[in-house]
Amino acid sequence: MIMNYYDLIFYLFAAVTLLSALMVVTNRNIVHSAFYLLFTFFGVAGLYVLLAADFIAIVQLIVYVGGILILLLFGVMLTNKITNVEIKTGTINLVPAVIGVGLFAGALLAAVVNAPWKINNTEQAFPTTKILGTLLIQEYLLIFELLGIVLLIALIGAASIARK
Amino acid sequence: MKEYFNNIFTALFTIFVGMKVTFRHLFTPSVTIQYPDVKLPLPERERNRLYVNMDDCIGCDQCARACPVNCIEIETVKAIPGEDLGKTSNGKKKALWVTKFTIDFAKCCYCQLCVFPCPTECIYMTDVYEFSEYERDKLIYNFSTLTEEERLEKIENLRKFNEEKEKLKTQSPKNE
Amino acid sequence: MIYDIIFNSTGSSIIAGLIVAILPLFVFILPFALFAVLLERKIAGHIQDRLGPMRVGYHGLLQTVADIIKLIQKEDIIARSNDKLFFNIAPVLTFVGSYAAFAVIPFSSLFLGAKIDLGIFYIIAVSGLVVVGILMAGWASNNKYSLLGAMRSAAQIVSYEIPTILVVLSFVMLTGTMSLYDLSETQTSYFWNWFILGGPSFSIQKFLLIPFMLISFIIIYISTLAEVNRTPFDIPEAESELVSGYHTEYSGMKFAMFFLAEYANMFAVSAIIVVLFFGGYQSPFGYLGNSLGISWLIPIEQFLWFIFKGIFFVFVQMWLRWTLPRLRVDQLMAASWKYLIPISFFNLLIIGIIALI
Amino acid sequence: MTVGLTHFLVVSTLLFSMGLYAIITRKNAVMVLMGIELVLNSANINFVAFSRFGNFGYSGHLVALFVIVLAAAEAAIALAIVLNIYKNMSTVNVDEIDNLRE
Amino acid sequence: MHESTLINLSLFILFLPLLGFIVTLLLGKKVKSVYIFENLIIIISFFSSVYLLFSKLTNFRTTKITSEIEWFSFNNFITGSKLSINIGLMIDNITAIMLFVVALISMLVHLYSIEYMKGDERYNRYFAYLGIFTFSMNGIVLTNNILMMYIFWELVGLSSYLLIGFWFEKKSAADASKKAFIVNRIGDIGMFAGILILFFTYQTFSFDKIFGSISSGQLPFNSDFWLTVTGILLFCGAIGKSAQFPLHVWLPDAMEGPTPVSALIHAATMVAAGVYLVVRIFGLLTADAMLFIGVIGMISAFIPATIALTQNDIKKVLAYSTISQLGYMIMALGVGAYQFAFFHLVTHAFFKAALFLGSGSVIHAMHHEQDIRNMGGLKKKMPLTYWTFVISSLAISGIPLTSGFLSKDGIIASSLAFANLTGHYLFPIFSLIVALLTAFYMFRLIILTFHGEPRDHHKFEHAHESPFLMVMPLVLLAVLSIFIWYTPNPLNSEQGWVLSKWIEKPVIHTPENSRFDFMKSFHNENVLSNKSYIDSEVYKEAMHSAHYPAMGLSLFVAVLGIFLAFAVYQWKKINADLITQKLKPLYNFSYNKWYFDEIYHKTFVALTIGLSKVLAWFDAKIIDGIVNGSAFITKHFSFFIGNFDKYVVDGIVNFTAYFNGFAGLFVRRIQTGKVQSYLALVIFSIVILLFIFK
Repeated sequence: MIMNYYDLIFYLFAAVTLLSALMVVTNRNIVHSAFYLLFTFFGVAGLYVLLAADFIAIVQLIVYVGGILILLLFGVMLTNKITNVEIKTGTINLVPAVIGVGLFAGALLAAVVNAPWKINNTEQAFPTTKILGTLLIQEYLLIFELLGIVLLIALIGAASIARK
Repeated sequence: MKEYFNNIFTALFTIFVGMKVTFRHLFTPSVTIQYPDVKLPLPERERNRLYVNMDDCIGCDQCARACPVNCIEIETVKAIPGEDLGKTSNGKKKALWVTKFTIDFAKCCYCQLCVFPCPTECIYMTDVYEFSEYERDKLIYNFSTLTEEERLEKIENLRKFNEEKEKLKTQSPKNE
Repeated sequence: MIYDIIFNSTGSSIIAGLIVAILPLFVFILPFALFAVLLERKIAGHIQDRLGPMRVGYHGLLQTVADIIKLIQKEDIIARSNDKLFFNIAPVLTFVGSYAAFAVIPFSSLFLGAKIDLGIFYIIAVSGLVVVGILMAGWASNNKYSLLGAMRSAAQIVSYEIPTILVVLSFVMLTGTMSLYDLSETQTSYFWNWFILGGPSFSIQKFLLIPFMLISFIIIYISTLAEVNRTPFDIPEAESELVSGYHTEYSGMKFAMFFLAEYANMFAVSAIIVVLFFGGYQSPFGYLGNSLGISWLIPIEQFLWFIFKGIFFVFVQMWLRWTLPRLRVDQLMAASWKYLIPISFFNLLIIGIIALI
Repeated sequence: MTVGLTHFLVVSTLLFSMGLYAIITRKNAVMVLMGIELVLNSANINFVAFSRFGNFGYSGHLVALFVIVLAAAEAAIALAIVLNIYKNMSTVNVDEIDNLRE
Repeated sequence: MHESTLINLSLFILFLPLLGFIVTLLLGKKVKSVYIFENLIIIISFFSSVYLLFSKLTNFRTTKITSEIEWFSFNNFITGSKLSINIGLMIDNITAIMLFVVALISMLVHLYSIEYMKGDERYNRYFAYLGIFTFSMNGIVLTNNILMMYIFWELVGLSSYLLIGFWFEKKSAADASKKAFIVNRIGDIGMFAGILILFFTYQTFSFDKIFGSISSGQLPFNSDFWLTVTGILLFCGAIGKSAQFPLHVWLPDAMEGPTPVSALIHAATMVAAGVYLVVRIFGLLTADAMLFIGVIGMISAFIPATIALTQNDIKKVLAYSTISQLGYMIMALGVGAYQFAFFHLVTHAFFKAALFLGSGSVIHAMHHEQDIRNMGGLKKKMPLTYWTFVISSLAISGIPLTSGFLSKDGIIASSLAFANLTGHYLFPIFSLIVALLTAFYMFRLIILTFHGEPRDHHKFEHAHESPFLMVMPLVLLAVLSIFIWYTPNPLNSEQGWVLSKWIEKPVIHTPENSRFDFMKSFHNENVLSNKSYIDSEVYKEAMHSAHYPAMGLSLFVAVLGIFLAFAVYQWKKINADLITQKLKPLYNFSYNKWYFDEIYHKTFVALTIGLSKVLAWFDAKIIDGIVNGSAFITKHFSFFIGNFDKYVVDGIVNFTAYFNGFAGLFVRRIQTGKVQSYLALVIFSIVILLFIFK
């Protein structure tokens, strides 16, 4: 067999991710972009699963799909006068962006492909939840607590900014 | 604070009360009747489709006259002497051929006014109420027992009899 | 595990995987939806002192089959100004969201799609797809009422997810596992091991837990009820205000998909509640198979018990539907943010403390 | 050639570039936000990939987790700001909001 | 039951009162009934601590449970080493018992206060303060390191400040709270210095690690002397907190606080903290330090006992008796009777709490009359208060069948044994004198308060037995003052479970040559065993031979004291006034508390004021003169600089500005105010940089 299932699934997810991301950035309709973002997030979650990061994958789904995407959609729907399905948005800086980002992507790709990565291809323990939880309240405790505070502040801040 | 917990308590309590009520109704026998299979017994004086018992009808036309919407149409032909039409059930002698007796149920308003004048009580309400039709013409019910040929024959008979009678009349003054 | 059985018999991982993926749909969701729709109509009828459908089949048993056939035959209407692509994707997405949840629901110790470690977390994650699907449907319909319904629905689901997650979190703290299979296995054999009665350990902890478990149960039942948009939380599809909300414009098979998704969701949340509080597929009184010595009977019994418990909670959902009037939007939000969330926070705190003892 | 680290990195690089493209070119502020989300996602893929193929243990997972959490906070605040901007200027097009110029 | 469960439970007990404090303080003004929450919390914490004590003494009697986490750490980049500051909890039997005592007394005081403080305008805040007091005391008890102990130590100081000055409208209360706070700080400076020496030497705060290092021969500055100094410095904290001899002046004044607070401070929390500290650091005390501690304890036991003889305020008498009893404990620690000291701490906690709450009950009944000269005859009106008061007084006087006898007799016996072993005979003599005085003034108090005829009839008419919530703690505490809870044999406490099983035996870690002889010999026999010197033959023998004489003598002096008290005040056989007249100087000396406050005022305070006057003069004349002179020079110098600035520097600056402005005409085109354009520029720059530095 030339290609095993792992590779096949990887290419599938990569294609979903990249194609929908392309749709996100090129589509002129914002709502379409937002909906395409769903597939991007989904594809990325799939990639996480392929990288044996089940917990991160599910957190990605919960936070991005269940939270951020909805927020974005609400944002779109609240900041436009919805009279029609077509909500167009213009573009600026098209030419410099294409050139600049193209060059940048090329340089990065060259760097990524040619870099001599030291690969350690040992299998990791798969259910990662317990390990992550232990790490989170031992080595990363301070960061964990700080994040809690950051979230709280963000909550209060967002509420107060939006109410103003 | 007190109000807060009161709210919680009231909410839960009332929900459970409501659920109790609906749960009781789940087991009360339902009021629905399975109509075509089960029918409600009709009241004694219900007014539904009319029926005419032609054996008793003497063709007096009183019902047609009583009808407020003119849905009854009656045509009678006099019987010529010698023809025995028989008697009605209450002993009256019939003297007319009822050549046509139609009731248009599309018009009928089920007021029962036609029933009372009938001297022989031959027209009355039945308990039949399911007689819907796809065409309106089919709602015109014909109760006459005579076929079309017989009807024509009776009319012809009468005409002939009348002619003969006329003839006799015109002849007899000459005789006097 | 069902996957192993099929894999052993067919030898192909693809076929086994496909079968396992499709099995719940045909073995369970479709029949369940058929049954549940009928059940709903029957319950509605009986609660209102009527009979419900009686004509098609014995006591109307085939009524929903007839309905489905009608829906399949119907014309698939797409209005001119609909957003066609998303209009078509939305019902699928909604259905996928509720269908994917069935991958981890343990119907019995044998019939379980995937024994993943994060079962309940996964269900919460994929149910996010339903929200997006609903929003998509509401948007693509290009209809004021639909959009309004969709946005209400999204706001409602997002805010009621929080108490659900908090209650689930208290379980994670208590048991240290998120796997639905493990949770079911923990509450084994008899009903006093169920978490609604304090869990399997027999200690002071068990008795301390009971009132808080009861509170958890009420909270999660209310919030899941809201998450599946059932009365009294059905403002997204309020017939009398929004003409059925986000699926107003849908007809035919797509409408059927929304319908199917709704009923699948109802069972999914009931299944979560059953697994968390009522022992999952475990029988409350021990197994017939054990006493008879027939080992293959046990999974079947477990399956039946699970279905029975699940359908019981679906029944309660229906019962509530015909008991309670619909909430207003502000009442809905107040119920979540002012009542359920603080209470569930305290509950979480107390259960955590109890778990420490 | 089986799928390895490089594949994931290529995917994330492309995703990153697309996100950057969206940030630069789109007028609508919400679209800019979407671009930022894409960039964050690509960074997360990198973290997890390095965690899987490198010698970092599970730190990559955790960093990804933190990034996701921060992304949530960021999205909430940014959308609040966008809403506020919309309220004040009745537009969310980034190129029209250049009060800072003066 | 697992060890981590105990740790979790102790954390729960520790932080529960803090929760109560926060909630009660935040909601106190709005929700009138929030004090119920605070009481509930204390009751829960009491039951938790009972559970903890029970499981510790049954399941983990011989293990010491420690749990430690890294609080924060410093990386030293130069040497590459890492310094971590750890905090943690330690639960041994002493901790568990102490926790139980604190929780019990705290709970009873809470319940008692519900009635006692009824109608106070800051009712809820009072309970909040009680909560944080309990929290900080729990922290002291539970900690395993001296840093955390110091933190909670200061918290105890703070909360005592808040509670003593609770009625801050009264100037005397505000002054008393300030005095308590400042006097405590003086002791704390010593303690802090001791902590710094320890940390400098061992780079750790943990008791266990410090003891381990000392055992392995590592000493501060490599000398026994500094170890002694460290011990004495740490003991300074105890001097302040436990109101020992030079710093005891705050405690009588602290009676300005509400009476239940006095009970809490005196019985279980604040003053006990000092003794508890010495118990904790007992392992590092050298012979010299112990001698110092013993002498301080002896003096502190004696002086207040003499003062208490003449005081007329019911609470002040009890306050001085507290200092005296604490002096006993400290002295017991000084003579190496570690177990008796702790035992006395526990028993004293119960009967002293009973005494204070009883006096509170009397004060409550008499409508806040505190002068015993205006009382009398209350026996009939308040029988329960009276009998509990009598039982507690018998306990504090050391009459057999009470808990006080067990612990006090042990202390006298061990001081006698110590004297036999080392020749310091002042300790037993003074302890006997103090025992005599104690019995005398306690029964003087009882007779004047409860017996005889009422002296203030108006208040007597209105007096009544206190309500249930106030009497219940009294009865409970009086019951706990009976011997049966501690030992089956009312005459020999050493056979009881408390001493033989529960309280851990002391282990001395100091080097051989800096110990007393009787501690030395035993350790040489069993270097590796963890046995204590009190198991050594020498010490056992000395204790045995000291036991019966000590018992007889102490019983004799106690009975004598009581008899004298009855003789003077009840039967009037000896005329008190006559003696007063004859010993006028001595009486005045005692009545005015040995003039300590006056001495301090004349010496330290006057010295400080004088010094500050000198400094003020120095500041006004010399420093200001220098400042003015330099200002004159600066002024003239600055004129010169100003001109230089105006022409040379400004010229350069103006030129630069002109040049920049000119250049800016070109560059300003790039600044569009559009973020995205900037970003595009950034990308371009990065790409260029990438190609340059590839």
